[in-house]
Amino acid sequence: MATENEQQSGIGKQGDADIKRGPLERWVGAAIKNPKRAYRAMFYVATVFFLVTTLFPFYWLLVLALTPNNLISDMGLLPKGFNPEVFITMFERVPFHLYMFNSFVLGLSTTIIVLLLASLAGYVFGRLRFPGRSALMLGILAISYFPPAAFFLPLFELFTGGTDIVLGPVTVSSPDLFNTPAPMVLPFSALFMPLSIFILTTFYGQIPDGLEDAARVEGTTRLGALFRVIIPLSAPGVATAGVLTFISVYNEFFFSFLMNNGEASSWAPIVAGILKYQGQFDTPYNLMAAASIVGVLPVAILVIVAQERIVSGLTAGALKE
Amino acid sequence: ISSSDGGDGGDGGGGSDDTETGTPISTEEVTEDITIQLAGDSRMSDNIEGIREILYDNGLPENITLEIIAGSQVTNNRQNQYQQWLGSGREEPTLLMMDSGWTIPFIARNQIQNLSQALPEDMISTVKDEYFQASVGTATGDNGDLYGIPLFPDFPTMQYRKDLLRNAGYDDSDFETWATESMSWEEFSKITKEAMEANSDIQYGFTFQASAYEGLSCCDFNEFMTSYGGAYFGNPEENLFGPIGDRPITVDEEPVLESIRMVRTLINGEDDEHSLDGITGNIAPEAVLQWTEEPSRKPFTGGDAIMHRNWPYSITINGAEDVFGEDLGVMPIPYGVTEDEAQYPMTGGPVAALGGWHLAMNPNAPDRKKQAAVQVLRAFMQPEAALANFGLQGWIPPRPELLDSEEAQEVDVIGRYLPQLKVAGENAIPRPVTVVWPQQSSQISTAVNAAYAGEKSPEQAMSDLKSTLEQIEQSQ
Amino acid sequence: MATEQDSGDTLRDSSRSGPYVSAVRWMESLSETQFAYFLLSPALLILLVIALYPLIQTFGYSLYADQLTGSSRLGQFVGLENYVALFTGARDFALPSAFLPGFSSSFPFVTGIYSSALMVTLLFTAVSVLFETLLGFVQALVLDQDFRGRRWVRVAIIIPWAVPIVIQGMIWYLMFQPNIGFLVGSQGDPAFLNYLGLSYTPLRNTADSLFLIIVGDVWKTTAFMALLILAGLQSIDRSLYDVARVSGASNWQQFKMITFPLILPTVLVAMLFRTIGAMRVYGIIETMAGCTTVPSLSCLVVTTFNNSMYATSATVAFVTAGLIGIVVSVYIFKFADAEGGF
Amino acid sequence: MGDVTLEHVTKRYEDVTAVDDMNLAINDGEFICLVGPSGCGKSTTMEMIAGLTMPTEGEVFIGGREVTNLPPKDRGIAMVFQNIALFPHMDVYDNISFGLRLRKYDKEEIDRRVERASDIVQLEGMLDRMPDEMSGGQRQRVAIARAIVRNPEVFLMDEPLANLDAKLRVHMRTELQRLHKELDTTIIYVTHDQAEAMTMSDRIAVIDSGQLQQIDPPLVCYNEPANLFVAGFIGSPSMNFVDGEVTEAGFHGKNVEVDFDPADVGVSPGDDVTLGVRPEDVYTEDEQAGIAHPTKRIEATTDVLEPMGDEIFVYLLLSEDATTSMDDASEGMSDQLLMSVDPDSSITEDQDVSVVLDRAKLHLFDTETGEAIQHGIATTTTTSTDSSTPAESDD
Amino acid sequence: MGDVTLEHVTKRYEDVTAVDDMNLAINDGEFICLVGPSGCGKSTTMEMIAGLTMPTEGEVFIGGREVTNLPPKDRGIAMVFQNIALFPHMDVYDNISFGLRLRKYDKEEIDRRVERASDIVQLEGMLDRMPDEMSGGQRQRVAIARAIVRNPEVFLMDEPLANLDAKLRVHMRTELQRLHKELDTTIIYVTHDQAEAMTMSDRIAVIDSGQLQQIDPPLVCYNEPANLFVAGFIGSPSMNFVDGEVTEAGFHGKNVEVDFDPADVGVSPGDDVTLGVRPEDVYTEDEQAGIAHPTKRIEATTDVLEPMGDEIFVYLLLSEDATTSMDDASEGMSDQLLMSVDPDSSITEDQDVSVVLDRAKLHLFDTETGEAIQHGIATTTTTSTDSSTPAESDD
Ligand SMILES: Nc1ncnc2c1ncn2[C@@H]1O[C@H](COP(=O)(O)OP(=O)(O)OP(=O)(O)O)[C@@H](O)[C@H]1O
Ligand SMILES: Nc1ncnc2c1ncn2[C@@H]1O[C@H](COP(=O)(O)OP(=O)(O)OP(=O)(O)O)[C@@H](O)[C@H]1O
Ligand SMILES: [Mg+2]
Ligand SMILES: [Mg+2]
Repeated sequence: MATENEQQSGIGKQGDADIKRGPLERWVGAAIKNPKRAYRAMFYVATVFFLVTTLFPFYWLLVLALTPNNLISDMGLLPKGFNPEVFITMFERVPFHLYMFNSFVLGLSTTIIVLLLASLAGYVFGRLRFPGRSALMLGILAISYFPPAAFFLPLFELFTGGTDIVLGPVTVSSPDLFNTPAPMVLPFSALFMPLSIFILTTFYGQIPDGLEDAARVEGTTRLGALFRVIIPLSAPGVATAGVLTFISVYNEFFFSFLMNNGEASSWAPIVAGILKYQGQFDTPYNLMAAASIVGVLPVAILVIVAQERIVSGLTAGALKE
Repeated sequence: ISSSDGGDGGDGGGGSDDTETGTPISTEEVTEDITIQLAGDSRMSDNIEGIREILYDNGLPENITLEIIAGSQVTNNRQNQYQQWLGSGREEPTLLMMDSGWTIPFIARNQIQNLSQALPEDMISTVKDEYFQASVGTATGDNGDLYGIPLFPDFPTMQYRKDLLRNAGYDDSDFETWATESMSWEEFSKITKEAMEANSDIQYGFTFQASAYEGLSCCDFNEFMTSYGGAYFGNPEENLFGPIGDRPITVDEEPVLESIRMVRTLINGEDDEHSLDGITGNIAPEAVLQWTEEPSRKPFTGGDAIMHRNWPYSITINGAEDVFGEDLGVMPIPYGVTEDEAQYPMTGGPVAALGGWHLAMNPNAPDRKKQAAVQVLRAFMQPEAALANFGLQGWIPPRPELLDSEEAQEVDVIGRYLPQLKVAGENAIPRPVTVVWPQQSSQISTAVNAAYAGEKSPEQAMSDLKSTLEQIEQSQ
Repeated sequence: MATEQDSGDTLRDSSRSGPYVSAVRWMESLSETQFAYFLLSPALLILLVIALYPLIQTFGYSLYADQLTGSSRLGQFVGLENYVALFTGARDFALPSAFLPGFSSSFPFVTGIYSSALMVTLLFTAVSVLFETLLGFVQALVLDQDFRGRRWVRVAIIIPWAVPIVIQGMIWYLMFQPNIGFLVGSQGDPAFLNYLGLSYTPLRNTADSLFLIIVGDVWKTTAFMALLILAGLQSIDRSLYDVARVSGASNWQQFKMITFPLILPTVLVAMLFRTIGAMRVYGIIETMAGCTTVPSLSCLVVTTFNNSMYATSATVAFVTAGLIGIVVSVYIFKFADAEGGF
Repeated sequence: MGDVTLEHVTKRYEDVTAVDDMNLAINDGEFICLVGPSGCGKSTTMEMIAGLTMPTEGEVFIGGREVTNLPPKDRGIAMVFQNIALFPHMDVYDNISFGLRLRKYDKEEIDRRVERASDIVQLEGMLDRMPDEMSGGQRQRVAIARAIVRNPEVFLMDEPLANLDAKLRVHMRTELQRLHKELDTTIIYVTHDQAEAMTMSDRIAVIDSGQLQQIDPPLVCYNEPANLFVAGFIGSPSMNFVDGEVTEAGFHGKNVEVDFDPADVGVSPGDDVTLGVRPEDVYTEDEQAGIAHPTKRIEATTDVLEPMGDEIFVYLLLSEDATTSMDDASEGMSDQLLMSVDPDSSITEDQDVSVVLDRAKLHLFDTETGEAIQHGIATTTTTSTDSSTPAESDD
Repeated sequence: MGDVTLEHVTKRYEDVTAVDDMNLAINDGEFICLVGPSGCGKSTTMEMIAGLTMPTEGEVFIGGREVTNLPPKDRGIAMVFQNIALFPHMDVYDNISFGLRLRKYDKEEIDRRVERASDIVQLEGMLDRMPDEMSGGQRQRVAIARAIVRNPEVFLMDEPLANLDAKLRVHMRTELQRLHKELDTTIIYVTHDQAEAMTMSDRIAVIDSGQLQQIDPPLVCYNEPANLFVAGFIGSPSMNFVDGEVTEAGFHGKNVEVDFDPADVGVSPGDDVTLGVRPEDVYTEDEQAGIAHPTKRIEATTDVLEPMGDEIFVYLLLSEDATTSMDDASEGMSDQLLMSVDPDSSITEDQDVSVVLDRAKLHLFDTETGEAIQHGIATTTTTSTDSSTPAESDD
């Protein structure tokens, strides 16, 4: 075909239409012309920039933690004084490890529930076509339009035994779950689920049909294919949904503040623990800062673990198509 | 309990189905072992052993164990928490530590026990007769009944650096005078200015709190205003706690405006468009406009300020040996006009905004627990217990007479400043707490902060505020 | 191969019985629609009880008057009066005060304070979502590279998202607190940012506060974007890049023609939820500058809720949700395009 | 058992009819090849048998049971997918053993079978590779192993050997045939390789545009194609077609004439017919000796020569004005003829040659309908002696 | 220009050496087929030429320029990928026009070219389909169109026709050849189809285990394979091999003897050699007439017959105790011989036959090294008359 001369083709003649490019393209284009080095340099600049901007507030937090509370004023970039005992004091003042444990359990159980239910829903929305799909998705999305306060009162009634449930002839009042994990985990599950459903819908929808077909021919049910093939292949999406959910729960403070009495033994979460340091007027910023640093560690660990999944682009080599 | 079934479309109406909060409680001793939960704060829970000891020493039967739930110290969070607990009729906790600044809305909702009817007469009369009156007022309902036992009051004072003032030529005799005889704002500002000039390395003259928050409307502004003879709702003796919608709104009166001009002068200097004559300017930093207690205290504790208005907790901090020790001076808040010159009773003079906490009882608690709770309350009320708590936790004893006691003077640091506190306590002005106060408070603090910052003229700000407050009053 | 008879793998297989097997068989026999609804049922059930039921109740609340005294939370039935009051400005006194009074009349259906809250919220949303998306995109692209130590860089970039809002508020609050943080000075001793126009009391100044709040939110929430976009990037079949490269695509062209379209659905989901989240912003405002300085829509909901004005709170919540719905519909149309049938 | 029947099966996508009223009866234990041009609906047919695609109309039976709505796992099938579809997150061992693990076979049994299967596909020692670390052919072999490791009633194989080299393909062919014999399963097999279809299958099903054209044993399809389509499709290179007309004397095309009595073959003068002859049935004069019933000589010029090693394809131009267009040679163009000659032949390009056709191997089709009319046109003077009996198989 | 040179190119993955010290010089405008068993490194070689994989060692030159570290886009290549790899989010038109749009061709030019290319691959009317709405073969054709729509210096095509039916494949073959001629580009082409390799390429490069075995014109590879591997690999079915020993009299295998003077062919008595003969060079006695220099008769029994339509493959058992194992026939087993006969042949299964081999078509290999020793063993009495000149091509 096409015997005519193709001027632009061939080695080194790629200088096509530089004129029409926008600044960003030109910038990228320039970086490409000066091979790899410009590109690498750009990359390192970006990396360092992000590292500095994201980590600086943590450094500030560390500065605050190490400075004795009385000296926290007119702060510079270095701690005034050096008071590492604060990391011990913080556990003496408040059983912070218990609060961390509570948050961890709440986060984990919510994440499991959400991932499970949202996986089923994501599979349905991402891979099946059925009447009512769009309406349901919009409905689920709409739930997240509401501020948490809009859910609170009825749920509080429901979870503290204040709602009458009519079961045919008998009417029972709802169980009193105050100070248990349930009145937190359930609302979290419901309120954070829409995000996960949407994430998983997108990811599950992108897995080629061929792989699900192969699994089904090999003898799985549709659900089996979901769990054995689609979910593992969507690992980045699933891990991301999980991390996002977990972190949201870990830090949630509306329901988790009001659905228990704030004691570590009543499943109060980490934020309640941090606020415990605060006195009526005095605020030991150093303790709070130390607690925050400690409190963030489990999430850091979780991210380290989960990222192995997040960065496992796995579809290579699957299909010839 | 059916306190909130409006959503079912039913009996949302006028509050006729109020919970019975007034049944008398048996004062017999409970015989079995019983644990009473008290919703307190983390400071209390840190000191729980000591508190128990105090209570047992003061007649609490050993079979009653007190347990503390350490609620959040972010006070309006705690209020919200209590609203949910009491609003949904939970039985626990039995006793609740309530801010004097928001006990009244709970009374209005019939959510706490009417102690006048439930407690023995002797306890009630002790409170009514012997406690700081301002405190008692904030625990009293429309009907004059008592709903909470003041646990401790809180009064701000003016702290200062004796060492710095000495540099400006003042001496111990002056300090002694100031301790009980308040000075005027004119004098205060002049002295501060002098001290600033005498100590040029000191950054700030006077630090206080003027961020747009509850602390401004309840306290700082309230103090400034009242010290100039102004009031929110006319005569405080009559109108402080109501009747809502049926009282004058007087925030646009001249004394109030003067107090604002005074603050603007302190911050911006005498050539501010709305300065107040006689006040020496430029002694407070603009930063006060975004300071609450702690940020304002930091520079003072850090040695960067001469004068500082704050609550007693900071006296303990600043008077510590490793901070200023004996160099910390304390005096009552300065006045704008004297009591005699003031238009309304309770205004003028060295007023101090009233803070502090009450103990209230959960009406839904089972009778046994209520009985035991009465014992706890009784133990807390003992003068010995109050003094012991003063030592243990820094709770200022709720009865003025106790501030004269020897035991009180022995308390570390703050024991040195009891006369000043007593003056403050006797001149305390409560905030006008009603059910609409939370709404009014945020409008007040915004308006005042804007006026202080010079975004609006004092007249404009206050007349706008007046109409907003009017609407809020009328909405009920 | 394998001549031995194995019964596990034949048609007879389906004649085995047992509750599990028959449950599986029942499930597989459902039509696609039935199967879809069957799988959705647990999620829908929990959403029904934990989300829909309270919303219906709360909507009920919004039809009553506020009641501040007496043990009942609500006053008498007033129908839609609360909504009318809200839109006509008749409820302004009950809400945190206005931001920029000049905007009062710029929205056709909302007046007064509500319009200023709407303004604040929209401004916050537009700016923060824009920056979070852009920065998140770049961060994701950086993290998508293979380089030594990237797992640590990744943690570093994601970790702001893990900071509780209370703490984030504290961090920024202290940084911008005169005499504590170093980012704001005083007249006598201006700090770097003051030269750039930051006031000496930025957290009481609505414009400065909004700016700082946006910066804070971008700092924290960019990670959310980055994480999702990174996941999207990771799911792209790498062989497509080989094809593109051989076809002569420059890096920019690969991005434009392969990467971008393929992660567009993910980006849209991320932006969608970020927009919703931003429209509901509350915590960071409350902890940094306070709702009185920067009243957002959610601020109004929470403030009125905390003031026991449950009916007003419910009303504001529903109006807010409605407004979010309107804003978000933009995405829904986009999403429908990108996904091929939403 | 493993017999598979499609009854009036149709599959329509929005505007495309992929499979059109297909009726197909495959016996238990049979080895059937589906062949047909790209896009004719072979894969779709397989998917419907597997239960992966629901027919728009019609019913599918396996082992006598209606399975139209049965899920794939209950159909007793194993499938090699055209697009291979390995599970990218599993190594080779896990990919192959997937179906066995699902069925909870014990470890040793799985090991044994996987080893056996990987032996057959010559992937020993690669069991712990991930799919993206393998070559295309290796992946395809994993896919085959994954299917043959199980013992289903029916094997569906969609171009399973497409990416394998000739030698391996021959090896796999024998292995599959052995497997077929040993397990006695039904195998439905899609291939584009004529050799595969010819050697392996019991019957070949030729599909065009979603419609079944012919289903018959390989040699029947080759020697007695039911219509023009099958004739042109089976055999590589393709059959030569010459359009023409029936005259009283027999066939009259532009450059080719064949004498016969129209009555003998059931046509009448004036009918438009197409004559078909395979390249190997075109002979040069020198070779003429080998055939019993040659046609008249046809004068031609050689055009392009394609030496294949074991034979040479010679493109003949029949008339002066013919153009070189190898491509259209098989489309009933009367100007060209493809001939296969021995590699030793001394034939060169642009050489004038006379060729004859083997009458016994001529095919006559109705030009309009494409239906076959006659296979093998014996001379009127000679009795039919060809090895294949002429037959009207217009299935 | 488009000449491609690999110098000592090696590619190692962790424990696998995919390409091993490859030296390859491809001239500008040449059409080279890479052939070799599955996994021998063909795709890897292509990827290194394309710049998608970096060689572990060695250098790549295109047009005389070192391009080892040049990105693919600057190499002036177009490629058809073995795994097809269509862009799933683009319709056919967008997929095909991808490279043109990158270069900002104007709309009409793009339209024209896309139409042209889609015509060639016979996808007219499908331009607005999405990849997942197409059959395997259609997708592959899109991939081809995507490459040929551009005019690069070098085309790399990795099994581009694997999923196409025979007829379409023939068509594509001609089209690609035409393209090659018209554009005068270099084409490097991987295929498993012998016919493709034979007909299309200027030279065939035979690769085994990452090492280049022979690169020569197709007929040279066919007739004068450099070694046992090439001999066995090229040609389908494969060449017959008979292991044996050189005696004074010539070749002595278990069932086969060939007389020659060892000195003539450069071997000495006692050497282990392997005799190779292609199936088409095995003749029955009846056919013996056709060849000039037959060997001695070999007695055999026919075993399996594989009719292919245009020929029949006959598996011969040479000794009594031989077992039927078609599979191993080509691996130097002296007990079997594969023969191809005319489809008209009357040969049947289990029939005793005598066969002869064409001496001119015999190949002699060193059993140990596999290197070819001699192609065509003329009798000592006769002067060499074979069409192919014996040559030692041990490249
Ligand atoms: N990423 C990898 N890691 C390890 N080994 C690899 C990788 N990619 C390819 N190989 C190995 O390199 C060898 C050559 O692979 P290549 O794809 O070049 O083979 P090929 O000749 O194209 O085979 P086929 O005809 O099967 O496509 C194979 O043995 C393969 O297993
Ligand atoms: N999802 C779909 N939407 C629309 N048309 C489709 C879809 N899937 C397949 N087709 C069309 O259906 C026809 C049959 O496809 P099928 O895959 O069965 O062909 P095939 O015979 O397997 O071809 P090949 O030999 O190329 O693999 C093709 O024309 C194809 O374009
Ligand atoms: Mg197919
Ligand atoms: Mg390959």
